[in-house]
Amino acid sequence: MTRAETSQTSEISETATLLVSRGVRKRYSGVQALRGVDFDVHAGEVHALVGENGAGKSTLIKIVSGAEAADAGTVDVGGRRLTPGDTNAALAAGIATVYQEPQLFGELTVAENIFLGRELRRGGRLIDWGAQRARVGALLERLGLDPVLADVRAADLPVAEQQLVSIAKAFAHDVRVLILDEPSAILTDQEVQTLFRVIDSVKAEGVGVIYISHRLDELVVVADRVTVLRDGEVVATRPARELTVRQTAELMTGHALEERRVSRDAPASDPVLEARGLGAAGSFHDVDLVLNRGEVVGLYGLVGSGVNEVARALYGIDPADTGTVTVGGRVRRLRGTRDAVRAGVAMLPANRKVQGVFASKSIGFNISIGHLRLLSRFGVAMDRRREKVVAADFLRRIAIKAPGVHSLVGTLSGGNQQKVVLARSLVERPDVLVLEEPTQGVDVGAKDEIHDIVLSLADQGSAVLVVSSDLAELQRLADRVLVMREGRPAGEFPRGASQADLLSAAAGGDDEEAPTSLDEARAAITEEVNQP
Amino acid sequence: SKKNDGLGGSSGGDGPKVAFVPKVQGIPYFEAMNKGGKQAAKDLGAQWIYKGPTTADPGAQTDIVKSLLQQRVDVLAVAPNDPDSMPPILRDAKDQGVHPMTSDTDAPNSTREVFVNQATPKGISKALTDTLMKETDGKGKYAIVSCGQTAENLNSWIKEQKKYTAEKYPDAKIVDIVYAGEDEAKAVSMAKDLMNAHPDLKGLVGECTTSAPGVAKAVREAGKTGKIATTGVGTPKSMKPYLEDGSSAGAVLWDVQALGYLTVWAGKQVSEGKPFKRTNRVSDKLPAVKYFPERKELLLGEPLRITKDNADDYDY
Amino acid sequence: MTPTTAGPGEPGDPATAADSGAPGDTGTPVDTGTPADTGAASWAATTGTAASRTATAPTVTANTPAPPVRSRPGPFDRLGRLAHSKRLGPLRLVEGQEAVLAALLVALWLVLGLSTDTFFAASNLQNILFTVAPVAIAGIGMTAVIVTAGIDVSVGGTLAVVGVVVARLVRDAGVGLIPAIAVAVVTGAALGLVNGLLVAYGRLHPIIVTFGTLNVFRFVALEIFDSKQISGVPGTLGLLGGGESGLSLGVPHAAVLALVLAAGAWTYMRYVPTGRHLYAVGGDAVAARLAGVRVERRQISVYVLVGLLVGLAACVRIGSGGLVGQDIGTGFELEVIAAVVIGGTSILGGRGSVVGTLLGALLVSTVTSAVTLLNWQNELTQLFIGVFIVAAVGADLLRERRRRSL
Amino acid sequence: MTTSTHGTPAEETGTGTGTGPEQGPGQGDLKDAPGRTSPGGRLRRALTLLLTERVVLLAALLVVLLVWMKVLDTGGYLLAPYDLPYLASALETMVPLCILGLAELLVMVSGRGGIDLSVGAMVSLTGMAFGYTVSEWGWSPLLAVPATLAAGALLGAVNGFLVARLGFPALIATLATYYAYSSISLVASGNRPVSTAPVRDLHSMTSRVSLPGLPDVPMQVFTFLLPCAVLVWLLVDRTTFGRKLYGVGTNDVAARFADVPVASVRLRAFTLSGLLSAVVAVVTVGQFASARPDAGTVGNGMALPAITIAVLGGVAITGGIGRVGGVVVAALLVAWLNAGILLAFEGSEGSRVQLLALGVLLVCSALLNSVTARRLGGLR
Ligand SMILES: Nc1ncnc2c1ncn2[C@@H]1O[C@H](COP(=O)(O)OP(=O)(O)OP(=O)(O)O)[C@@H](O)[C@H]1O
Ligand SMILES: Nc1ncnc2c1ncn2[C@@H]1O[C@H](COP(=O)(O)OP(=O)(O)OP(=O)(O)O)[C@@H](O)[C@H]1O
Ligand SMILES: [Mg+2]
Ligand SMILES: [Mg+2]
Repeated sequence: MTRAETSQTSEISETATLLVSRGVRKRYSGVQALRGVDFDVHAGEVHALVGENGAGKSTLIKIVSGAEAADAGTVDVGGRRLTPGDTNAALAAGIATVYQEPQLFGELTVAENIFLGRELRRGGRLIDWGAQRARVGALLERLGLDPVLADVRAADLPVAEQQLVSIAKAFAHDVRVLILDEPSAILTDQEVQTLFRVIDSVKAEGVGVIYISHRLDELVVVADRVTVLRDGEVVATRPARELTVRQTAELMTGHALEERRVSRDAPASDPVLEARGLGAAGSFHDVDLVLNRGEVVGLYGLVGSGVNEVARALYGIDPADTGTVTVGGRVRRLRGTRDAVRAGVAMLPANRKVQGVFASKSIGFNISIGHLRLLSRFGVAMDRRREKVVAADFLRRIAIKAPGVHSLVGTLSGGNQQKVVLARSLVERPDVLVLEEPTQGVDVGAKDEIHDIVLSLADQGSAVLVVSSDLAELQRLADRVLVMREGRPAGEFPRGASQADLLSAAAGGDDEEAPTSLDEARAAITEEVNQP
Repeated sequence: SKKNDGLGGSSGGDGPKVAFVPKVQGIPYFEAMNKGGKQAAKDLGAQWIYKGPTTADPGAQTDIVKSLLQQRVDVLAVAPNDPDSMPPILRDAKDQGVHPMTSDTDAPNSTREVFVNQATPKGISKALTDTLMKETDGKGKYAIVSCGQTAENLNSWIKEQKKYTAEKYPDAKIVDIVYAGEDEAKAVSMAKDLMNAHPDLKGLVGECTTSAPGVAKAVREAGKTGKIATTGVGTPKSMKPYLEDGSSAGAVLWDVQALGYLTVWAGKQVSEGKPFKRTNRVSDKLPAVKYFPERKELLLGEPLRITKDNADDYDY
Repeated sequence: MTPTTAGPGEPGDPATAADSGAPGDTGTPVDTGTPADTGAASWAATTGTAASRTATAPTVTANTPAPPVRSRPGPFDRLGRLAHSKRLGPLRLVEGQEAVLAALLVALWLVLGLSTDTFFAASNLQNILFTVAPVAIAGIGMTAVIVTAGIDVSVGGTLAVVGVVVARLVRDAGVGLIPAIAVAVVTGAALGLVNGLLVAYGRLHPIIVTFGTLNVFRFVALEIFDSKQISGVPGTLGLLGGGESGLSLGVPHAAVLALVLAAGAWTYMRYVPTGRHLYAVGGDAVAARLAGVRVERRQISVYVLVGLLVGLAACVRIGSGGLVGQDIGTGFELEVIAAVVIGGTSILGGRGSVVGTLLGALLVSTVTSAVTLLNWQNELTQLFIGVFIVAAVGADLLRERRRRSL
Repeated sequence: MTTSTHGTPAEETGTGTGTGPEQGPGQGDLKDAPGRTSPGGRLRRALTLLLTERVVLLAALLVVLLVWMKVLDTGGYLLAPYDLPYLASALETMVPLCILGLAELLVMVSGRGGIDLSVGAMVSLTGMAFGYTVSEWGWSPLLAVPATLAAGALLGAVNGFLVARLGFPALIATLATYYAYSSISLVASGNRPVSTAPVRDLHSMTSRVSLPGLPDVPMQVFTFLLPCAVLVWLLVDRTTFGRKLYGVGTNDVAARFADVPVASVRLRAFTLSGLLSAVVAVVTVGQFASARPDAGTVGNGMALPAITIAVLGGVAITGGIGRVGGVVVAALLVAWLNAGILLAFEGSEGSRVQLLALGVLLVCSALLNSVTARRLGGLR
């Protein structure tokens, strides 16, 4: 249905076209991931690729970068056809890819990581450490990183910095086509801004950029053209200026967006969880926090503000050193997850892949693993019948798209994986639910569904704490937003507070920051989405 | 070719099937027994089966014994790696009408009908000690490089050596016993350790066929030939180079082929229900073989002292 | 504040990036001229002003430091400190586990030197060095294998095959030193190639492959032995053996060979690109492939390397001739793997160095020799080896844990 | 519409709301095999299962082995009949191998490079403990067996403590205890096996039992192997501990977030491995009527064969994957193959060919699974 549009746009300027892919098809066992995709990138443009989870975005770029071989179709760069499934051919053609997960090698230094596979050599054979370090220093600075990091083991870096380093890696070589697959998922706004500046600068050099993101607001700022994928097919390729966020979302999901405005009455003061003077050496201190029955509380802060640590402390993963936590009227010592679970606290961790899923196991396994006492007889023998009933029930209730409870979680799309992990934290209907980045890397459709689940849980009387770097998400979900800065509480805002308020509280109130382009884009989008 | 159509994979003509299970295949010692056994089977009219494991492991030996019982052999002779673990399976053999025997190493508490012994522990330890003491004038410190830590026969020889040395050579002393496994390289290195640990060491004994050449090699490599005397239980061919250059004063063994020969002969006797006499004439080459009814033991004779003069007489 | 950061700004602070968009900064403004600028009822319209879009970073070629920013300490300061505390000098020889092992060895040697008169005797040191050589030589290759997240438990089988082939050649065919070593190396490498191909193209877990080939190689060796042991092997390879001809200036050639090979491997794994790639393959083979590392080639090369080195180790083992028995190499795989893991190479891949392996091998043979020197009951040797493994690795774990909690 | 040639669109949207019949774990890759209900499809499915599932492949190989051996037998190519009594007696060898394979299963499934090199040394040491309690202290076996099992659990717990609590890599920890335990066993016994009358009487534990219509089967199959196999199967497949074990082995960070006590699960896996080693010690002492200080370490030792059996049975060294059925079938296959080879070759050739056969079996079965899994699809 949309072929016509696609071919129209692709004929705009063949001369400036860097990369052309035609009729790309790819089938994984049982899943047709791509069904004949035509896609191209011009020099000096940012071509955004959007679509729901599992639409085939990553598959397409894997084929372009040679990480996978297509079943059919071609990829040409600068008029030359690429050998399918050959990463080296793609690299040689100037395609640099930043994959969805940081692909760093912990034991190698940052500099080595950046030059891995294409080392600078001295005397033809040995690695030229000095030259590498010099080049890396400049690259790191450009991405807002300290050049000293060049000699640090990658394993010693936090994830966000690892992501930046893997972006730096893409810039290290002569790049003609730069592919960024959800680079921003784990970056803060500031880091995203830096990234955008760098993207702008390479664009100016004539590099073509493929940009994948679920944060549609970013596209407003960065994209020149947008291609929407749905179920492995291109449904539209249009200049970014011709598309509104709302239209994009509707193209992605294939149906009109419903009215989504949350209006909740602020719940009555009925504390379920009360934390007083909570502190942990090196990460946060003097944190007071009250969660009321039926309330959704947002917790917002920049990198290093300690919000994630507070969340983890409430779940007993990294226990607090000082302070008291009262849950359900009793003072609790949360020394481990066991204590937290006993007290009725559940948690959805931020990093789905590492902290959330058991990829090679079934959906049923993934849900029941957190509730073995409940789903067993005397805590010893598994009650397999009930286990199945519970899993099947969740499959239906929160609309996990999978053939059955025996499907392996690793074969599901990101959004559905996230729903499985969320299901695990909901099974015993916790009194307190702590959510860390609940919709990171999740498409708009699934995101709405997850938001609905969270709100309905609150309506049923649970207290929810949402730690999120997505301000729009906090605005929609939270009855109150607590902001932290440098390990300390830095303000509390009721529902309806503007993003600028939250951001300035988080970034430091002393000198007012000008709102960034991203902030402005967001504010505008929120307006737009809320007024159909 | 078809295998169960008569001969059953054995060599020799008709007559009783005599099977022998060595501790391990592929070492010259047991291969020499195999040779003697084959010869005997031909001479005496028996079928000879020789089947051994690839490692000196009681479990693997048991599996082989089971497959031989399945083959319905008439006589089953075993050189057990672990004497204590053989009785159960030998009892099974007896229950199935097979005549169990032991050869080379005994399983004392078993139902075996006869033990074909090569030499007594006393005889072996006496020969070893005397060979060494002749070189050291009956005095000085010496050490033993043994092999498997739990090898029953080696341990009994060592016990006798200690006793005999204390009685006969009061000025001599065993200062250390180390275990190198069946590994010649390790025996060499441990022997060197012993020489370093005891600068006044006068002699070394290699208790088995891998450590006997091992200790000699260590002495040769350390340049101590003539200063430290060695001996051990070794096969002629492997000892020959060391006997020739004097790094070994002589080895102690017995005629292994004759032992194989005797095993077949004894097997034929028991399968035909013939009793042993006090002294038996087996063949022209073998000396008169003594039988001890109280121990149900056939004794090949005195141990053989191998020197550079007679080493060439044997091809193993 | 990070002392090394030049310029007025604090490039490490992410806030820099946010602020640099403000008008009047010193960055080089570039008009991106993107279509978005002209949009009306479009994203550009909702984005606000064009000014915010054009506020961009320096151009690609300009290495100018980022513009000035406010001086609030940002999270990257902490990172800066982290950087200084954890910088890896590319030239540092020992680190982590290796340092612990070296300290433990020196302590052990001092104690042994003081409590016995003979530990530092030339003959004792020679013996230790010679005994450790085959394990060290094979261990060098094994380190490379384990760094790629592989393992080779077939080295005992390889040693047996090479041992019997070479022993028969020098005894029965009277082959000379150089051809014998060449045959050993080629045979070992060929067997390694079998492992390498199965691992790289069969995509089997190395432990499955090498458990399988261990058995097959042993079978092959036994068939070549042909129910005999090889006795009377001449000292053709004596140059590498434990006798007089294997010594120069009192140092065993085998140990020198091990040291030279280790130095070569160390240089390769540290300074040569393909050597560094071994760490990447072990860290994450898929990611390495995406980065352009030829994963299959690297995998094959390490198994060939270990086979080749086991071939050399076999030459050392049978060096001064004599007897080559059928159980040659039994348990060799465990000795070699022990040396490598005691030396701090991670069995999960991606971390390790041959220096640690040499020290690990040295520790085991020092302990073995010490028990005899001290005239302790010989059966205790293995107990002490076990205890020292726990001590060496435990000390490193403790150190690592303290480092993390700092 | 698409121009797809790959079946109907409904099939292609694999992650759609399928309502097909429930499938067992590990069969997820079959969910979209076309023509699920047609007879041809069923055949294809069976074939896929055979080629991608190790347990099924091994079971098929077992059948092939038995048929082939029977053919050789009737054709007169064997030295002796390959019959039921012989197969039954071969179970004696299979029992310790299988139980230790199960021990390795538990440890390997627990992940992070889990492996237990010390099982053989634990067999030696607990076997000596068993021998001493029975012979020197005169304990009744009713008391001595539980005491031995407790000793085994303790030795295993030492491994578990080093690995799970102190963070030693399993390979290093169990290598160290392998050395230590085998040394202690030799030193404590003065290198002497214990084979006194009370120990010899223990052989009755492993005598044969007659079954109507069947050959005599070694008693330890019923008294030790079956209980162990069933208990381990129940443990890993039907209990909460099993769930935790597979969870920890699959992703220990996620397990921690799911409130699974990771360290304690690993500790228990190693403890159970020690316990099973002690069971093998009891069986071995009974079978050989003597307690040997090197029972589990002599020759190649018991650890490498046990790991080989586990690996052949489809246990993944990377953790989280492995089934009891696979280990049991692998042990049966190896035991009966070895027994058959001894009848097929004259002289000592048979024991050499056993090595070749095991090696080829290991590599080829894994290769077949790996290649077909890539062809036919699967998670990896
Ligand atoms: N290795 C694989 N094996 C089997 N199926 C796969 C594999 N990789 C991707 N798929 C399937 O192919 C489809 C497209 O996946 P892809 O990763 O391209 O989606 P995506 O658009 O990048 O989603 P997300 O936004 O979640 O990253 C999905 O249904 C996914 O489950
Ligand atoms: N041990 C450390 N040494 C130095 N710097 C550290 C250390 N630990 C953390 N940091 C820095 O502080 C930051 C803390 O990040 P953390 O995730 O703990 O905070 P956060 O507010 O929860 O951030 P986010 O919400 O983005 O995840 C890291 O990104 C890193 O830059
Ligand atoms: Mg993706
Ligand atoms: Mg945060």
